[in-house]
Amino acid sequence: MIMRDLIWIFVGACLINNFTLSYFLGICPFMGVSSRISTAFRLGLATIFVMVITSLCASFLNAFILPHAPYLQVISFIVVIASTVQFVEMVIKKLSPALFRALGIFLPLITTNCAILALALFQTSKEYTLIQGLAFALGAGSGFTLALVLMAGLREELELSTIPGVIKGTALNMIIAGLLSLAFMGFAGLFSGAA
Amino acid sequence: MADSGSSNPLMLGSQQQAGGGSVDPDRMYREFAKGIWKENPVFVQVLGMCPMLAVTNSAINAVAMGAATAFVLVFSSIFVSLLRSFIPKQVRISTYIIIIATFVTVADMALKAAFPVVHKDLGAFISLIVVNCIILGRQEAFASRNRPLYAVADAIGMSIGFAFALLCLGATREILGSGTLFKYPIMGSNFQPWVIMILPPGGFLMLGMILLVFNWAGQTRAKRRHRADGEANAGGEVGSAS
Amino acid sequence: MTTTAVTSGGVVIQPASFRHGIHPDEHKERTEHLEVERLPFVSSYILPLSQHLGAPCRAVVTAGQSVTRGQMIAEPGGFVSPTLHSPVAGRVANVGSHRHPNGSMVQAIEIKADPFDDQTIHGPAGSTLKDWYDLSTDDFIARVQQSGLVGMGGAAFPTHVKYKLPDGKRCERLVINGCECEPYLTCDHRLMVEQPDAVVQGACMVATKLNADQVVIGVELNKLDAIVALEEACDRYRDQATQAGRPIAFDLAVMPLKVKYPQGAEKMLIKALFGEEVPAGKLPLDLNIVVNNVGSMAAISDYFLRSQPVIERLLTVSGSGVIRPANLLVPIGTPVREVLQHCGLRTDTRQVIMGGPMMGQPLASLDVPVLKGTSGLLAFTEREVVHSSEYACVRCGRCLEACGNFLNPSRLARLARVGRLDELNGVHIMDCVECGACTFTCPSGIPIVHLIRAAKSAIRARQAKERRNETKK
Amino acid sequence: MLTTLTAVGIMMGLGLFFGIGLAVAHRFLHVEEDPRLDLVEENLPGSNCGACGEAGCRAFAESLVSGINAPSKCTVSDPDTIESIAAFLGVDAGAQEKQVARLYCAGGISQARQIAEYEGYASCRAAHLVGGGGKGCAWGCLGLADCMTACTFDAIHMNHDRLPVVHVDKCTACGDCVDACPRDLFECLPVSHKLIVQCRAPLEGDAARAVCQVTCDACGRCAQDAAPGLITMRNNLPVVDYAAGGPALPEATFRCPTGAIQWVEHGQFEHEDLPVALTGVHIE
Amino acid sequence: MPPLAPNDPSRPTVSSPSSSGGGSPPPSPELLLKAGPFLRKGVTTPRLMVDVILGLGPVVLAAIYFFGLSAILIILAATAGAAFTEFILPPGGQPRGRSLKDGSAVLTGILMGLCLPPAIPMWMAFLGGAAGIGLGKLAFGGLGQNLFNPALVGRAFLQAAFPQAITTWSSQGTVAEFSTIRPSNFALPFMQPPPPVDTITTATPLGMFKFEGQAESLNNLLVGNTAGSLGETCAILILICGLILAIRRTFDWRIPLSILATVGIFSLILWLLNGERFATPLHMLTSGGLLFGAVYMATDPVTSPIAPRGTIVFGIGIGLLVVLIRNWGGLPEGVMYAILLMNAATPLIERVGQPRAFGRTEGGKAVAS
Repeated sequence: MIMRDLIWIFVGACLINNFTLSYFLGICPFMGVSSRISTAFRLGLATIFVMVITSLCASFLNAFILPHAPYLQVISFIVVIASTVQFVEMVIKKLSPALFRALGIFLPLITTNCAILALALFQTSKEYTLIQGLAFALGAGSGFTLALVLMAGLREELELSTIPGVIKGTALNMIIAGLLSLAFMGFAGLFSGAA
Repeated sequence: MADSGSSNPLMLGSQQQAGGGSVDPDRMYREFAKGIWKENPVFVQVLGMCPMLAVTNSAINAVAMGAATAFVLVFSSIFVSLLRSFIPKQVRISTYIIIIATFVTVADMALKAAFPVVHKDLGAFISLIVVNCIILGRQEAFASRNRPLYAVADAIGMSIGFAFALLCLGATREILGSGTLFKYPIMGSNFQPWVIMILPPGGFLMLGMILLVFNWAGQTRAKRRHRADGEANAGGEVGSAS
Repeated sequence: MTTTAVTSGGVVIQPASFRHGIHPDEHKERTEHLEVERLPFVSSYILPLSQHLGAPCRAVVTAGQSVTRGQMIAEPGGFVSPTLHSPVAGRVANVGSHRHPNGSMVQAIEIKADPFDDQTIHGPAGSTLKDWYDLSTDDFIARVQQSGLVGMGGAAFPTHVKYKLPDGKRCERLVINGCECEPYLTCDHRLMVEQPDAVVQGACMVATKLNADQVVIGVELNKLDAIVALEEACDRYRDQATQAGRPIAFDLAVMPLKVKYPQGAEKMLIKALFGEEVPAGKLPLDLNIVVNNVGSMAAISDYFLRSQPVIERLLTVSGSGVIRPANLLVPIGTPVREVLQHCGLRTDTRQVIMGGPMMGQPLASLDVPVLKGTSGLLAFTEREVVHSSEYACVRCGRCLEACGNFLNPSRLARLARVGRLDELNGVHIMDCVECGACTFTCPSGIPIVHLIRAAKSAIRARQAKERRNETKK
Repeated sequence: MLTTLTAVGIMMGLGLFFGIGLAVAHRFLHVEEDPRLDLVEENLPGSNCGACGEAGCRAFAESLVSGINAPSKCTVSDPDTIESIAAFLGVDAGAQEKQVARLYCAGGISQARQIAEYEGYASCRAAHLVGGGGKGCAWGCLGLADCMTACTFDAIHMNHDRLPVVHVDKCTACGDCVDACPRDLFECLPVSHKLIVQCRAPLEGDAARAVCQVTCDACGRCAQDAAPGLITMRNNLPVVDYAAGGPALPEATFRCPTGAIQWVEHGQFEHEDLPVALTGVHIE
Repeated sequence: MPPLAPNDPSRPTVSSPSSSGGGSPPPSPELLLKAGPFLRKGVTTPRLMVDVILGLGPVVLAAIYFFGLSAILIILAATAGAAFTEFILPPGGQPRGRSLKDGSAVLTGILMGLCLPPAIPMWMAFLGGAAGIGLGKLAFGGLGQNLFNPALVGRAFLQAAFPQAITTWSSQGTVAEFSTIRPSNFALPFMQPPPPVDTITTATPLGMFKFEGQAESLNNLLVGNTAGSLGETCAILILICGLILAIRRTFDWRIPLSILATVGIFSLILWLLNGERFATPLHMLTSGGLLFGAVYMATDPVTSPIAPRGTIVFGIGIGLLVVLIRNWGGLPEGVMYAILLMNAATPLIERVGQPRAFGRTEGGKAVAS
């Protein structure tokens, strides 16, 4: 039963309520870092990683600190997440320069990504346990990665096309995102009947 | 590198360190006006897309979000501008974020107290103003380098620009998606609402359309100007060669 | 469509082929039954010093000097370079710039024919050549170079270079290419029908000298008479050789092939005959195979048995722009205009192609000479010119199914159009043999192979520049 | 009051904990990197054109910081930027003379003879492969604007004669057009080199004049009129060697019968541009 | 005359220039330089479009037979929407109307119309056609560059915009005569259709199965005697048309085949595991828009992978998603979304679906000799 619950949380965050395509979170990197599939994929992995850390931090804050001062939620989330990620970044840079080159350069970029803070906030408002929170973080991260990689694939394809100058750029990216989001509506209600 | 405020000692030309001297009303106006159209944070700089898309399924939400953002932007700009010579360079971003987060919390509480329904609609997105790139961007690019008065002018201009964009999108989506504007039915009772407009895809598609219209207007203007310029500037800055 | 199976010596053979490829209309019916005729001599001949792949020749004659037919007029400019002989007795008029069929201007020797000469061939002394059997392999190769032979199929690669085997390689299998898969062209067909003995003789000479185990002559099934003629010639040669006390030490066979384009491309031919793939970027020699055209074999036989160097070649003149299409024996260097006028060039000719319709090149001017590698001249009136209107690529995938190299021509063309050279290398653009099958089949009329050629040219230019930079450093 | 204290306490606690943690981490985990690198790179144009000979601006910045290259190697930056980078790094900017791409051909469609009609993909490189593109002169400019497409700086436009006009002020001598031209007609020359031979056809006399009105017919008058040694005839074309001869003067061009050699003060072809929309079309 | 004979006595002599041409030589023709090859197969892209349109003909006729005049109205409205948009917004600076000639806009319109329910207002059909062409095709620069199937983009747009109208299925056959026109077809633009009083509404076979647990008889499914979108009901006809198009090589047969095989196998396994909960494979295959989607929508060459292996991956992906959405999703039908999602994945599939190049290994290295 617990397993099923976790899968539901994962699928929900990944496909049904995809952070990017349904909640519009992380649009900046979604638009900015989706021009190459390889980069997009690495950014996605880094995001999953940061989301897991965030989820842990948020669980920790929710358990020990925020009951005393709920009004400090936003500010303490931000401070703790940013510091932890920066710390992890330093560790990676020291321990594995290769991994740093692959993922690390994205880390500071991700910290100020609204998807991260939103993850912590949603997790808090849905009152997930530590494990549920992790499933949620993994789902949200995978969903973001999926959307990002699909977008990057489509954009690489578009680079070979002659797009009218008026629509080239953000306008077209928005329309592609809209169509992707439209396609993702097919996942609506997935597993809700079974759960 | 003790030279605080400037991120790069090599940065050329663009530096406008306001020393003493009096406030220049012309410049005040320029800083104010640029954010509304010429450097509109949404249409031109393409910033702040998350709230732009997330809360614009109705005009009321759009206005509320615009107001909250404006509040945070103006007050954090004042603080950052006042503190600009005291904040050490290495921790400036963290400091900005803490200042912003403080005002966001205030805005969140105020909205919750005053308009609980709207607050519920906007959900976590009020809190997410913290990571709105427009706000951090203005602190980094403007408030930290200019005197408070200019910073306020800039912040108000940008806020209006942002709110204007939010309203554009929010109003269009509400009219088509529910047949109402500010909850007031304007399309007649028999209107068939386009549900897609209040769904996520509608947000993306509508913003795409608005940007398209914006680009098209800009390009037509550029073309007309180019034509007017005649041979003097031939082969110059036409938007595209398609 | 031709039959899919053929009886050969009473045994039913499933004709071999390669995968993918196309079936263009053959258009061979106008000339395939016409016997070869000789083009009368004309007044002036132009012999570019560079009518082959590799280093240009060096002229050894000067303006005003008189030459005999078959006399060497230019020596090889390096190892990858053949000899050039005068196709006519006459006087050297000029050594200077002349237009090459590919549009560039190159150094060429111009010879005015002597109308009073009897045009006897003055090649190398016949007696020294007659007994080719006793020549050492190296001597044989040197003689082939002296004969001026280049690949007669169209690519014009100096033939002797193929015989100079690097260490560790040997010529186990000698493949003789009688596919002539290009539409319109029938000169190889006529050669195989009229001169099968010369073809077999030449092939056996090469096989003997290179110690081959096997000689395979691949011929497409639309040339049944050629297959029969060659098989008979093989039998005759076996008998003759045995009678002369020099029995052949290799298998000698004619292999019928399914009619398909581009079967004449050597890698496709090897795949069709043996089912083996030549590694990308490598030569057939990598599989210990040497491939030669039937025309080259006849030329070798002509040189060693009749002392005639490569001074003339067979070519097909066809298309709606000529009144009397023909298979002609033309001296190298004859201006294209003279050849076409001999066949009745129509004044409304719009396009003239040197080579076949798939891989040939269009001519900008008729004042260019026939080269050693010229296998055909096609003159098209407006009616026959292809003006396909271009649509967007709809990714229908027909080009993929046409490409014998299993590339993705659609993607190559799209990348080429936006000039993405690095990515083009990633999708193996350099493997493309430019056979044009993709463009033939494209419903959107996209000039795929032209785009690919342009991109390959850009890549080569960039590589050349990088090499220059390397050496500078 | 208690709330305030809690808030202050928590924030201070968090702040102290993470502040100290990060400070310690910074001390022990710091990876050394020249801080000047980013600053220098930020000031480079970021066009990654490769004119400096390095693989992009980042690589060039590295070579600047390590002192391998002089800042002036960057032809794209304006002199002020070069100067400020040099001052920042405490090195000499190096001598830099502005270079500009010059075309070795003046045979546009109204001067050079077209012997056949080209139809198809409108690119010089593609046309060059199809029987030479139908231009009578096998060396001359094909006029299908590959250089214009290649130019990242919008410095090349085609004129009504289908010759590329290089805007001298915009040209950064990055060499993209030199690489793009299938007939190798561009070369980046210092602006002080004003004697430009606008022909690459190694033909002579009537043969030369038959293909193009403005070809060099190798009469050699320019070589006679110039300072001794400045111009030599090589392969039927005048070659200007500024290092070898005396002062270059416009007089050398005065007796040129075809106008193949020109004294170029600024831009090469001062004609009106074709409208941008028309430059990519097929030639009829 | 034996041409290669070495010492022929009748050796040709040099002919003088005047004798070769007979009089003055003809004037040099103005030659055309055009890149080869100089032969073409003759099949053109508009021709392919017409082929598909012809292949749709029987399906259109069946729709008219089953649903009466409404079918004609809706298909016409959708086609008009598509063609009108293509006409007023010509892609890539082409002259107005030229891009209509390739036939793709009309094809999109017809496909779009065929996947709408019979009672939908005509203005919605028009809007769907316009949205499909505008958002799905012209935004990307026109034919050949679109990333999503335009007809399905239009359909998905309508589905999201008017979920009520697009899932109101009126029954067919005995209830409605040919001449019956559903009044809701004539709803004024942007206005709600009148509530369906005089026509009987019903559910599609898939909806019946999903929400009421009733399976339609196979006979009805094959013949097409069920409720549903205009073009999707008659399974047999679609299969025959698809077969003909596949034999004519108008589309890649691998795509529909792999979709149907995947759905068949997957649903067979599920059915064997739990026959109560899951539909039989045949019901799965013949109901809803699966056949229509597999034959006419997924095979759109522009938005499907080009390499043979890629097309199979593409088909399997669609099949899996269809079964997933139909059995576990909130909607009874998922073919449209499955195809759109796989359209989005096409560029990624393209990277792995390339055939092994000649003389190379799978990895693209030259094979060892």
